[in-house]
Amino acid sequence: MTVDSTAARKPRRGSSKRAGAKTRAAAPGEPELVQLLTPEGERVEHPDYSIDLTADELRGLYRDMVLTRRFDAEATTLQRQGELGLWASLLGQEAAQIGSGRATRADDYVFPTYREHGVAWCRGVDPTNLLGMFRGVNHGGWDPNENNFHLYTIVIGSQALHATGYAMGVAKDGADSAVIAYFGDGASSQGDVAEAFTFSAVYNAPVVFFCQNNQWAISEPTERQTRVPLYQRAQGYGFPGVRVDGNDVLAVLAVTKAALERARTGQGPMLIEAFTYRMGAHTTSDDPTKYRRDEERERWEAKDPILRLRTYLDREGLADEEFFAALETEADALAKRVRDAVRTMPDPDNMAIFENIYADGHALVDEERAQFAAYQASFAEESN
Amino acid sequence: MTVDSTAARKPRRGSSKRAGAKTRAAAPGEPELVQLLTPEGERVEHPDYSIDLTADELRGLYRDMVLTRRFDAEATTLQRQGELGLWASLLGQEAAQIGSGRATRADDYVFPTYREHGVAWCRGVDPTNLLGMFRGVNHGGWDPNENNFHLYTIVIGSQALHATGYAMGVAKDGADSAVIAYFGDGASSQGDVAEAFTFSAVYNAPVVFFCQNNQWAISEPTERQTRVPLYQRAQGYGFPGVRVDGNDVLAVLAVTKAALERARTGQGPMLIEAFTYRMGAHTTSDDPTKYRRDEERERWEAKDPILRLRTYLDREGLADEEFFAALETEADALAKRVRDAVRTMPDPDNMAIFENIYADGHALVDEERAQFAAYQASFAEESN
Amino acid sequence: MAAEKLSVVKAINASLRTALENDPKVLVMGEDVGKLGGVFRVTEGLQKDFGEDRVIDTPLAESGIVGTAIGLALRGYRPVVEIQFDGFVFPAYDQIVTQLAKMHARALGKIKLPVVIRIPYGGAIGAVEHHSESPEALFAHVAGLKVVSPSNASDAYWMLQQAIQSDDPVIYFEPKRRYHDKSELDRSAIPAPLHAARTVRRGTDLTLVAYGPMVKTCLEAAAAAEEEGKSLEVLDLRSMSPVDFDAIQASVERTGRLVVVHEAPVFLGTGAEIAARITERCFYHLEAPVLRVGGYHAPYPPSRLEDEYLPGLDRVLDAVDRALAY
Amino acid sequence: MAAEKLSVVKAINASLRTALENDPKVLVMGEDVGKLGGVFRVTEGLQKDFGEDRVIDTPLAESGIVGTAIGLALRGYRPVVEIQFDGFVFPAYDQIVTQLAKMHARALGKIKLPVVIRIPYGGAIGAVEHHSESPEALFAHVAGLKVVSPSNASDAYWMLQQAIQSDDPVIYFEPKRRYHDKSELDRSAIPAPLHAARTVRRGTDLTLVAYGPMVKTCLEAAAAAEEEGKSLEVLDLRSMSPVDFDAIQASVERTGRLVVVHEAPVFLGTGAEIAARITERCFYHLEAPVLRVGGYHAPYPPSRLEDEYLPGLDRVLDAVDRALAY
Ligand SMILES: Cc1ncc(C[n+]2csc(CCOP(=O)(O)OP(=O)(O)O)c2C)c(N)n1
Ligand SMILES: Cc1ncc(C[n+]2csc(CCOP(=O)(O)OP(=O)(O)O)c2C)c(N)n1
Ligand SMILES: [Mg+2]
Ligand SMILES: [Mg+2]
Repeated sequence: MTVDSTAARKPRRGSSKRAGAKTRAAAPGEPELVQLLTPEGERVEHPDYSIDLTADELRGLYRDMVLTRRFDAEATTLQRQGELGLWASLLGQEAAQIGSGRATRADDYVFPTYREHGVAWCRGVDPTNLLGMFRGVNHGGWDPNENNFHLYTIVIGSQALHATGYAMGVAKDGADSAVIAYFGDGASSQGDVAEAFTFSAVYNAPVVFFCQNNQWAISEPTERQTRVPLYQRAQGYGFPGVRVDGNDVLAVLAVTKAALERARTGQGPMLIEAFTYRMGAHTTSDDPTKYRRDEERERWEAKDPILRLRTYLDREGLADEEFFAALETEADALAKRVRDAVRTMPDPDNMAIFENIYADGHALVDEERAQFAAYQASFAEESN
Repeated sequence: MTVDSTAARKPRRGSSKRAGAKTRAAAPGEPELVQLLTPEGERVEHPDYSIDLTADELRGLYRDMVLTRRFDAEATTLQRQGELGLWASLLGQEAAQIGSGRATRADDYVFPTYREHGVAWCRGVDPTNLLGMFRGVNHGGWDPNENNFHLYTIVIGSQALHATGYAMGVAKDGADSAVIAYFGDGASSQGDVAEAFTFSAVYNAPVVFFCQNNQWAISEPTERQTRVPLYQRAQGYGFPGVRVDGNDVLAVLAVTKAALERARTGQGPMLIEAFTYRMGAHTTSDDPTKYRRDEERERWEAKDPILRLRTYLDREGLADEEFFAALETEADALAKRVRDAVRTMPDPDNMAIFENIYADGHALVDEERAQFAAYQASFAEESN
Repeated sequence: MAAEKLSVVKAINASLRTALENDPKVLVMGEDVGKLGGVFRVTEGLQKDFGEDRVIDTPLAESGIVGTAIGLALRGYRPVVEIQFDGFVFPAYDQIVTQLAKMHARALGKIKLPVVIRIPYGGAIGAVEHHSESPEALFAHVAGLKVVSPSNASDAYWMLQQAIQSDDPVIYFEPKRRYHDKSELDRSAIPAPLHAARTVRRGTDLTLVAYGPMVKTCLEAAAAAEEEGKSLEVLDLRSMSPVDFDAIQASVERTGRLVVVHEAPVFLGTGAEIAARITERCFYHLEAPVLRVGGYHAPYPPSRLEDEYLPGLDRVLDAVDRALAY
Repeated sequence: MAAEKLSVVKAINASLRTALENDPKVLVMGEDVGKLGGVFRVTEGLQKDFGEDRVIDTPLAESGIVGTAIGLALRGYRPVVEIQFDGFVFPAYDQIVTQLAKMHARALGKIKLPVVIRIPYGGAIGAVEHHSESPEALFAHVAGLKVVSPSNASDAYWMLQQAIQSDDPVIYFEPKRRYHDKSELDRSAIPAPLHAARTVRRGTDLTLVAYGPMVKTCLEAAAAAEEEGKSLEVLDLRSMSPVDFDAIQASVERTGRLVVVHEAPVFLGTGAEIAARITERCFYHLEAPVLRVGGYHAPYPPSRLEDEYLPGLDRVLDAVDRALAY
């Protein structure tokens, strides 16, 4: 397929090329991949997407990624220890999530899948809040409107439509916020995602579709979902798509910022395919040795999102040992806080079964609640 | 959006340009439209699609279109007279249907919507068979395997997946047949159609998606479904799409033949957007004056598919008065036959409610059938 | 304002108009609801008066319609969605049962989903396949949804007002074969609670429970039975989730017999739940088993058979006779 | 071949293997059914032995899976579809109820739809949302579908054989919490008819009817009740559409009391239909109303509450006591 360089159609903003930075062109036949930091930690420029960050900002992104990875690892451990029923690790996707999450503004709204722990972090959701559903004490349960971060959605693809509807509402309100919908490469096959593309295009809704192509949908490689690069899906619906190096936090940040800005300024939806890799299992229930080879993982480890920013920071002298040491301490503290919080997380009250089913009440729920209470009480009596 | 000339990627077969025939280029900014016969009845050439038909074949296409339109008009009349509950007229879409229908081979399989009366005609389905569901005596009821013409599907878009699955089966069988799925511009928004695109691309299924863009989905113009030309939808799924003049029977025939051939030879799916116009109401229940203006219809009447072939036949002297007179007689006879058949079409037996629900039987159906029979019999007794 | 006489279609239209006027957050969305005013003209004139921004023609994709309505509700809107016909709601079924019904609970009550889904339902209009179904049980079984159906113009108006004002998702089934039946609407009345059943005819020998299109049928049956000296009480259920079991119980405790009537298939239809629960509640009052009259375990038949398939006067009276024979 | 002892998972795997071996038209398709062998390993090893052409990893789209399975069936194949979890069947609901269920009737019997849809269902496995639901009533209400659920390895094997051989669409619900329970499978046995209930324990005082995961719970309840001197009969229903009412009736005519148990919500669950119909059939035999034990009218709760939500031994015995108290 011819590669349609949709990026070229976006408004170009003043690019601030760094002296000496290279511009990488896509290898012939390969789809273009927006990259600002090579796997080797080398800073390159892209004609359409540029970014100029202070050392502070760069260290901030690094910190976000490190803490997110640490939190994620702790959650995996907690699952192994039986404190969580399940965990869906984001290992390897930190750049895709932190880069895009940090591109959002407080008034933007985020619709995640079940794996966006890094985005949640950027939105200010307390990590321990994410663990309730994986522990089995609730189905999410944080207040989505507190951080404009919607609940995790497990049924694949549904949230793309919620995001689109929300964005239609934003446009109706005349607000200049934007909405971002996360989904995976597997999700791209769901009819709901296609319908979200249609609705968002027809209503020119301010929504960014952020597809983390981590190469796998459980055991199925992306070729089971598409035979052309996923970012190309967008153009047939009438809006641009772009593939970004999902392990390059700078590129993800730049591209997502541009897409959100585009949405904000009435230019409608855009699809970002963040090309990345799920370095761990699909979830703690999964066994990737059944379907993929270690070499693949090793190849991707060389592109590790955290390492490459570390190399760049080191090379450019943008952070010192003190910074890294402090960060290590902070990560330990975070891990401990999460561990303690989970271990002391109370089980829900039994009566919670009957709560929050309806906002305005329901006679049958009332009846069943009363029966249940009486039934429970009968045991209390017996044991008296 | 840049127009991706997908047609250029299709295998070119030996083109047999007629001396003096012009080649039309799309006006700048307008999507390319494959055309072999202008609205003025002028024969033009297209670099990718050519066709060479004998006078006999051309007259055959003309006959198909005239008889289909006549049958369709008769059905509309029968609805007005109360003989049918509803009719969905194909008026204006004869070229799209006859051109594509005549492109199919006997061993190909067709999955229609509810409006493909012209395709049914080409497949050899007796027109009167189509009327059962509109009269309310059955829900279709012809044997799909008799003419490889599936039942009409009313719920929008579903059949695109059936066609894809069928095509996957064809490929598994190693047969060189192809499958064609019809749907409308409105249907393009349904998730099922998108999923059909995904499945067909991933499995490289021999299926042609034939979208009749008749500009309207009941009262909604195509802009309510997409903001770019529909044929472009295909490329994001990894297969070519092409827009053809849906009122040009020659172009439709040429393009559909090429697409079916492509499918047959293992090159996978293709999307054809036949750009046409629903000249009548959506169905006999509809009132288009509520939502569209007469001028639009008049503009399209100038592109009438039958008229333009007639002009061409006349100009080139490919048919004589005798032919047209005989065709008129044949059309009258067809109309009469349909009229008589409908009027004498028996109501189904009441017990048919309980038939064909299951192939292997079902205890509850047996019970209800028996109760119903006894209940019916109780009236017979009473009236004795 | 004095009572006026109008059709169910006009009452729903008036109710939508009132809602659009009273609350700028109310939206109407669906296929062909704009210029056309919907295939049944329920939304006639609304887009003209409230604009394309509030009365929204959507792409042809039901999952998309409900999914975006959810998103709009999350943003603070109150979408009233039209599904064109009963048989076309299923592409949206996942969004309805998995998202719309459960999101309030998922958020521990922190978000609300005030979405109304209007569905014209039921048969007897001579239509082709998919245009005559009664799928209400498939929604009533699902916690998180409320399911109602008016049987006359006044309820059509008021119940829709209440549904739109409710912070819960409500599936609002419109009895399409009664769309053009006229009855009194008093816009100044204080409406009955949305989920309360209403006694529409008093009787002593047997209770008939129906909702939507079958209420009229049951009233006709009761009138016919009266001529034979049988006194039937008729309850208009109005709500299939929750069901007003107290009202049914109170009636059955007096009459001792119950027949439930709906167009939907009997097997696992609303009548099954009513029979099971009322039998439990009224075990010593029932002089006959609860009988049910409804559709058969068969796809809705071609229209030339629908009179046989649908419960009519005779089938209702047959069940009444059988119940009275115990 | 002698009887062997194996788990439900292994029995289903063996049954698929047998079907793939015996009939080249049989296909297995779904998400992750290939190399991974499905998330529960039900299809383990099948792709390796039968190839990617017969054991097909599909795109992540349930409507697409069922829709293409229908197309494959039209072409003469017999697809066995896996839906990964109960809560993920709804995107395919439209294709199942509108197309799969009705196409045979639509064609006046001229085409057949031998499609099996396997769905692991039910709770008690400590899973996150959407992984523990029991939606069987939503399929049993729909004419054109058959709905079954095995409770042990032998039925798992044989009922799947029969489902695949059936020319009708069958929804085959797999009791996921019993996946690893082992029992005897005699491959040379002559299986009971697919839709016949089976008496799994004889008793005289009350009949317990259950299916799938609840059969074991009911057997445990019956054993516990025996110690208190109560003799409970337990019926494994096996099929929710059609229901073997004759078998239930025969039992209730002897015991006079009936309790129906399922994980699915009680309101409009399978138990409602059984209660309604058996009350009608056994009005003079029933000494107590038919009682039902099941899920509440609530979304399936977070797993730390599932023990309270699900019917367990105590709740079954509580209902038994209440029924016996009449
Ligand atoms: C509708 C639906 N079908 C199936 C599943 C089971 N499932 C959970 S995650 C997953 C794979 C998702 O892959 P992808 O979209 O690429 O996201 P990733 O897990 O890689 O982040 C599947 C099949 C589901 N959650 N929802
Ligand atoms: C799922 C579904 N939703 C709604 C309808 C009602 N409906 C019937 S035809 C139609 C418009 C179809 O438009 P298009 O796909 O362009 O086909 P056309 O009628 O123009 O041939 C609609 C909305 C339906 N049949 N199925
Ligand atoms: Mg993935
Ligand atoms: Mg159209």
